Amino acid sequence: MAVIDTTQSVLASSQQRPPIWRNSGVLKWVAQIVVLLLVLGAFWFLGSTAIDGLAAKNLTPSYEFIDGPANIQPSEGIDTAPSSAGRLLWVGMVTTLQVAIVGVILSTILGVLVGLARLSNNWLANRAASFFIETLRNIPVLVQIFLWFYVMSNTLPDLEAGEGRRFFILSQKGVSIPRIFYDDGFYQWLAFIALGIVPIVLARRYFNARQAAQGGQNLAGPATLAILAVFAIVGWFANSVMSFLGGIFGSNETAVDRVNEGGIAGAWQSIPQSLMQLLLTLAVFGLAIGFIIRFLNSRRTPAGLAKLTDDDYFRMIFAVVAAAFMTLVFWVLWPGLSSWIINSGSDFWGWLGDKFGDDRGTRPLDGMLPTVSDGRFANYGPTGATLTVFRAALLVGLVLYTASFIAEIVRGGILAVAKGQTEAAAALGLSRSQALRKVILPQAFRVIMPPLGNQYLNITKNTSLAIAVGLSDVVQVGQSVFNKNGQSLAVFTIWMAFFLACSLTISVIVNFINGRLEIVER
Amino acid sequence: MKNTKLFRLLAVLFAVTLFAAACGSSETADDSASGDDGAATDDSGSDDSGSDDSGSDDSGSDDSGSDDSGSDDSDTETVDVAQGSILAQVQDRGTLRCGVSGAAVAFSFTQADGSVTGIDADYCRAVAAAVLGDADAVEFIALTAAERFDAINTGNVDVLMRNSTWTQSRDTAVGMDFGPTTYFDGQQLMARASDGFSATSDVSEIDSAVVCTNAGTTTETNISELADTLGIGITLNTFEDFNIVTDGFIAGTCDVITTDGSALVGRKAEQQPDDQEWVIFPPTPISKEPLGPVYAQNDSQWADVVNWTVYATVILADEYGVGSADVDDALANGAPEVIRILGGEGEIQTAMGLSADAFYNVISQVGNYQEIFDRNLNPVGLSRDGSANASWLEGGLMYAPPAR
Amino acid sequence: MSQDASMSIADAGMSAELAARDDVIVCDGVKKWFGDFQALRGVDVTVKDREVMVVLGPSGSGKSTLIRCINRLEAHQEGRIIVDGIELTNDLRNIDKIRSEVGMVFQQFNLFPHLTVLDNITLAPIWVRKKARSEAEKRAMELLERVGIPEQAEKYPGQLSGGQQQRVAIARSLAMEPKIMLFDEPTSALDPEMISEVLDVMKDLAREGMTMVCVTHEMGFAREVADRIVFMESGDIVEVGTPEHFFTNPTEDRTKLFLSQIL
Amino acid sequence: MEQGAAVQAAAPPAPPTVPAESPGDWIRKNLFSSVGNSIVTVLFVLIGYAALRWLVGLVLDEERNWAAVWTNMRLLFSYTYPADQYIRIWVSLGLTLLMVGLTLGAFASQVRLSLGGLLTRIGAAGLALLVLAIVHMVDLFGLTFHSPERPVVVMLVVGAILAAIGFGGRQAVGAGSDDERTVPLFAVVAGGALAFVLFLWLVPFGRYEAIGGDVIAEPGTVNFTTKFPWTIMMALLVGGYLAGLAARAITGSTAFRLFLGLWWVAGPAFLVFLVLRDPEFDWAHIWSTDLPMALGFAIGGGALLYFLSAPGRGEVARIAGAVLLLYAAFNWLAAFGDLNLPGLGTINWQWYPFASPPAGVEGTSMLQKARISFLLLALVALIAPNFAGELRTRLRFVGAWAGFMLLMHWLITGINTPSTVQVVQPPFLGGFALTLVIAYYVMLASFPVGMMMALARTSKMPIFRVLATGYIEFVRGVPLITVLFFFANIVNLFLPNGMELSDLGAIFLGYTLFSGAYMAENIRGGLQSIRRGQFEASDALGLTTVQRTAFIVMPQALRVSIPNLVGQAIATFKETSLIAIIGGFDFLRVANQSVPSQPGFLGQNLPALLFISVIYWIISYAMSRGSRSLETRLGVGTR
Repeated sequence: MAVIDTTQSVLASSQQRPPIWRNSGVLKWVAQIVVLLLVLGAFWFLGSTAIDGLAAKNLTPSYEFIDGPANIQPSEGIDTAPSSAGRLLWVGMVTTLQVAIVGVILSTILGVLVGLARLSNNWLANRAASFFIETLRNIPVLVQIFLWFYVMSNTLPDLEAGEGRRFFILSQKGVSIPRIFYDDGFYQWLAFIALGIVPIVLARRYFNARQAAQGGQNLAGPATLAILAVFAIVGWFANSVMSFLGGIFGSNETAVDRVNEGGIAGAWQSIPQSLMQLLLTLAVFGLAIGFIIRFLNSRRTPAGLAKLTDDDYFRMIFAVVAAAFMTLVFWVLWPGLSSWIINSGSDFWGWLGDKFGDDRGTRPLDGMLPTVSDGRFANYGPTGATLTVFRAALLVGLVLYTASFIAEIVRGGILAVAKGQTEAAAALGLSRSQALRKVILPQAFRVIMPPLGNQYLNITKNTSLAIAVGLSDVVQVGQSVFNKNGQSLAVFTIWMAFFLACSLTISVIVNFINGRLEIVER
Repeated sequence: MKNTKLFRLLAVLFAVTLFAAACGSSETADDSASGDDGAATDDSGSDDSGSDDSGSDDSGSDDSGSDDSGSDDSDTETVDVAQGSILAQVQDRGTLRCGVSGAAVAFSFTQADGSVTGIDADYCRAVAAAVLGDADAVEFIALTAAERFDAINTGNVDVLMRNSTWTQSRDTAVGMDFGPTTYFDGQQLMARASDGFSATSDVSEIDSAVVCTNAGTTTETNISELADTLGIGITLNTFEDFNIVTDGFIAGTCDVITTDGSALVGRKAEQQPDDQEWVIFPPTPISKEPLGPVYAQNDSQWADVVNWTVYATVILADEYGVGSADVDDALANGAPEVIRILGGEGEIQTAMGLSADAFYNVISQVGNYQEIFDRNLNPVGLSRDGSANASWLEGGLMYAPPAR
Repeated sequence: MSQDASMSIADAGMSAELAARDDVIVCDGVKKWFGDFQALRGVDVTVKDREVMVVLGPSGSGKSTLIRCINRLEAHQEGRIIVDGIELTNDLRNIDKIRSEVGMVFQQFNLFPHLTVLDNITLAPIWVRKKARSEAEKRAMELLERVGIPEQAEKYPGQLSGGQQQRVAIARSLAMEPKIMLFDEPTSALDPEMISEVLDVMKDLAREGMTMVCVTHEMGFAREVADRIVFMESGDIVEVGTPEHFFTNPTEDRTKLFLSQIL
Repeated sequence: MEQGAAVQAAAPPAPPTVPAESPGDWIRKNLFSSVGNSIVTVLFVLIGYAALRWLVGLVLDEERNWAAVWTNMRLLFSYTYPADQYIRIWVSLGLTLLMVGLTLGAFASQVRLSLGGLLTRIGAAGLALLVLAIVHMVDLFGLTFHSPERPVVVMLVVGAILAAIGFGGRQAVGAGSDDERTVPLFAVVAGGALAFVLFLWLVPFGRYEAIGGDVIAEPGTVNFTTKFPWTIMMALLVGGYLAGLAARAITGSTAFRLFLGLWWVAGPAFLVFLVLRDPEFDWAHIWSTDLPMALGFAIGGGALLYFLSAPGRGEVARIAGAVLLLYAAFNWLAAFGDLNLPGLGTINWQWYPFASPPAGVEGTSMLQKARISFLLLALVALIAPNFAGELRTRLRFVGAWAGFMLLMHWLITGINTPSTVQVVQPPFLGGFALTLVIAYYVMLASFPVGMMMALARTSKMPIFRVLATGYIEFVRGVPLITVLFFFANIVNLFLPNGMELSDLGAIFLGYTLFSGAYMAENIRGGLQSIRRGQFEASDALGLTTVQRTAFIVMPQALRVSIPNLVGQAIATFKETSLIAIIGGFDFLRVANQSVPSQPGFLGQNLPALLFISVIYWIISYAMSRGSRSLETRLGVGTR
């Protein structure tokens, strides 16, 4: 019985908590909270120092310069005479995105080709690809961009005045190719094509069911294409029937007019700011509560709610704190956000309504051949799509550099597919191309995708090197802006927001594709 | 028992550590107070009181690499500009920190042997010769267009000789003072004769041209304002580096380039390809670009030193023709004003806080204005004759107040 | 009342001699969740001094989780575990004490691949027990002799066979001079011809009077060495008894089903 | 056949030898095996011809003034480092080469290179030169033939000699026996060094000098200025290699490797701050302050640590560490001077004797290195119980602390002491030297940042995880150039009054924080590859978290992440070129701005850019090859 007594006494005595300095549960949180406070304190301290220092220099951070004059004119872009600094930054952002998107496409194509050549049986192709990869990836991309600029401007032929109406003109001022642009009827056309979704869904359902029942070829794919084609062709001529949407969307007028004109834009405009704030608050708290409910559900067992760990509680508290912080932002820190959402939402619908206006409805798309101006200076006319030498140097530098990495990724991905897979495919009687399409590439793609996403991120970030060749991307125009007005901190936050948004978008896309490719396994 | 003894020993040692830290600091403070070391400015941190760590020039930050990330803050330093005149700081330090461009032809550029030459570099040397008696006691701090004025405000450089234009806003709002102009420049444009340009062409003829210039300067604003006024459309490309501008012009990527006339003349003299005929226009520059020294505001003692260094070279060049070769002779039997300037009497210079022979050193080690001009600007094809940089005696603008 | 009831289940199948010994491990209503999965549903069990207890059960029944909770590799969420008179709580001192008193052998050996066999064994004595290196190495060599592979001391784990690796793992645990040894399916990852060399070491240990809790599928070992056998299913203890009782005359249907499948 | 030297360890069995085949067979098999293959071959011949012709034309164009590069070698590599102090650069380079030799000798002594492969490579290089020269002379599309200019003739001759040596030697050695005929790495290193020295002694270079814009060439003078130093350098390299072999045999590898490791971490700091900068030490100050303080921290702190690292003092150490940490934090707070709390008034630190005095007031203030030392002491005291043990263990721990303190104090003193080397244009290093120094220190400093962040991100503690994830993802989402802009232009606004980061300091800090995030991701990959069993076994043995991390987890994780870390190092090296954009005189900026601004070489950007590309390429390529062979040796890729 004595034994039982000791156990009992331990059971009784252990009810008291261990002292704080050796309670792992407490210490863990003390350490975390201390570090959190230090980090927040450091941010607060540095931030207040910066704001004080800037105020002393009459440079209190503000975003008012966005509506101020641009002061500078971008060398190229969607608008070379922007009306405000905000517009100027927007032009820079569009240029960045253009370069990034074109760079991603071109470097993927080139990289895949080089990667395949690297795997080729042909000695020469193999060596050439290897040379390409090893040379380009070991030289800094900035040096390459400079090199390409000097090389291009030193070797390309002069542009002759009066040359016109060719499909392709290459000169030291860049390259010009035919331009295809959307015309007035474009949006109606898109809306018309969107109508086709209904028959497409029906057709797909029908053909899928038929194949499930009777077997044989699944015609869902061809049928989708055919229906799309029909709607596109009919819509090309009949797109103006969609212009009634203009009245629904509203008009692109001033705020007061919009409310009077009605439509979605008007309705949007008449939302009071406090209502928008309330809606946003409800939305974030809804999200937080939804998260907590879903989380708790995932912890619910037939035997009742599972015991939650510290980490579990942290997640829930974090959700509520985040929602509370956002509420603070909506109501106190940045009340203008709500009116900005109202205005830009209204702007968007108004803009859309304008695109569907009654007087529109001509050809959706149009094209023009490049021309060269006849004046004193030989310059490309506005008709063609022109790639200036500056942009070309950046693009070529980025594409070649990135392609050399992509080639290695592609090669590695294909080599990573085990040899057994090829053999198994052959043993099943698949042809070489079938094996490649149905067995090797899907698996290789799975290996390739994550590092490829990283390269896309890199190319987007490296567009910022445009500053080296004077191309007006968001970093270059941003730098000009803060050189003029001293609002470096504000411009910096705009850069950060823009690039983080780009990065986030790319990772979302890559993760989505990755999720689709994921092999189901335990 | 043995253990407790050990603890006591430890306690004593620990106390010693604390004292060492404390004592060290007070001695440091004494050092700087005694003034042989001028702890006021950043580079003088020979006393390693961490709060005035290394200067900006000696990559003082790299210590973080040697220990760990925790000590990143050791890169910090104090800049205490408020203490005394820059003149005293420069004399304490023994070197002049002079902001230059480092890549401006004829103004300041780095030679293959590591030396810096150009008219701006020579004026840095002149100030050093006046203040320190040694024209070579200069540290040239190369600055980009964007960072140059901050360097003045933070005291990173004592004087800025970086072909900087004297403008109202810079003089007032940005918080600097400008010295006498050492070179009267003006923005001009350069185009090709094959495009139908001549030296007398008008700016309005560049309609629809691709115009290239360098970023972060007044030239960028000038040309776009002018284009607006004239109602012509141009495409404006701006670059950090003027080499790209010139290269684009040679290749034809740029139809017209624009910057200060002096730079255009220099580039034209050196880089014009055989088959292109470059012309600089319009005859009257589109802007006034008086270039000269820049220094921090509200330090009149330092301002006097820099200004009179410039005036001394101007007076002796244009009015008396005394150069580095005949300076000794002039000191012995020159005009009274020359002797005064060269320190024959002495009070004028010592009243400024300089040694009596300050300007003698300038002339003998660097030369007079004519010599500086000939040495740096003649080789790139620029001449004083008939320009604003000629002496007032010959109808130019180079004029110095009397020295008496 | 409930306390009494639980004690009766926990102490079932004990001989009078065994019941008279000290409690070394007491589990009282231990519950454990992994997310929404409940691995232990209130386990009550007591292990006595110098007792060898074998835990049986189908996979996923919570056997491993139970002994990992005893070593606090997993923190239990409800109920209490008392090891050698010390309760397992957040108290760092208690956790340290228990870990250095309880040795554990894993199914996958978990030797440190970047250290030699000798370093594997001496690491914890030096850094946890604060022993001198020379002393620790001497002890390590003795242990290697005992498990029969002194000649492998300078090799890396990757150069040894599975059975040798598991014996090193046992030596590594013994180097801490534990009062209790936990075995988590020590032979499951081994080739059949290597199982006996590990079991022999374990039997020696049992004979020397080590308190042991073994999760294993080796029925022969269980029958020969165990003082008591615990049968678990779905996070509950279904049946506790002596080997004779368990193998010859199990009371619960689920135990019978399990035995019929495995034997 | 890979380019460059094929490093082949002697240990793994070589593939069976392939019987020799005739060139015709080879061509048929590798170039024209099928119709498609033939088309590809023809296509690549045409593309290759056009590309090579264009490339050679670019280099040999008469508009390229290559004197811009040769004349500015000094500027490119060391910027304005004074010529009369050049012995310091030679000493640094010599020491570095010596250590390279030692390291090669100690770590790669087993490596043998295939003789046949080596000769084939030499021959191929010669052949490539010949092909380039011919491609330049023959215009296939216009069907014309250029008579060769002087450089082309040189190319032809050198190419022919190399091809003769390579292929002739290959024939002499005999085909198909590559795996038996190997040469030790030593022979290759020594041979290369010898060839280089012979080249310097036999080929007369001209010394170029730009004076007042005119380029003056004096034939035959470069030899006299550089052939002696370079001969010594090469002798040091080879001698170091031999010494490395010997030392490895005598001392046993562990101690020697520790020495080498310490050198590669701390040595460059010695070279840069003590040899190249040559601080003008104020000895009175050092005797009165610096040395006592360093000793005080080393001995006093060491004694404290000795006390705390006794077994069973875990809780004492935790409390002592916390108190010290508070004190260190307080010191930092007091260092910033008066603290303005909006709405709460001002906190005045003046009652504290070591607070920074307000601007313009004389007073005492704690030395920065004392503040750093207190902080470090606090952190080390917190982890001291993890390294407790018997006497020798404790002494080793205390010894490491004392050594580290002395080293740190000495370095900080050295760094903060002004240089005796007067440079015309600060910073005292520029060009390639600056690129190397920045890259090296960023790699070194971002390592602990990355390690901490990786540990925090994989930690079970949610706040650490959130903070680390936020930091890593934020940094990885933005371009380096914007981070550098921030640190070069804006960061000083964030620092309290009286503190300022120097330009290079700011660049270094920003780049380190940037690189640290990528480093963290690489290390995290290694951490995640460690199986759970390793953690459980460590826990079951009673190791603490710190011990587990230091002894079990990190060694394995780092080994796995070596290839990625080297990749990161290469990226760091290449991306230092971005410093040129924000105004640092690194390799790129000197080549792209300083050189083409000299009157004699106005606009000669291309030669300088091509030249630095080659240098960048050599370094990056060598690093990636080295990493690949390391990978093979560690067996990372072959699991």
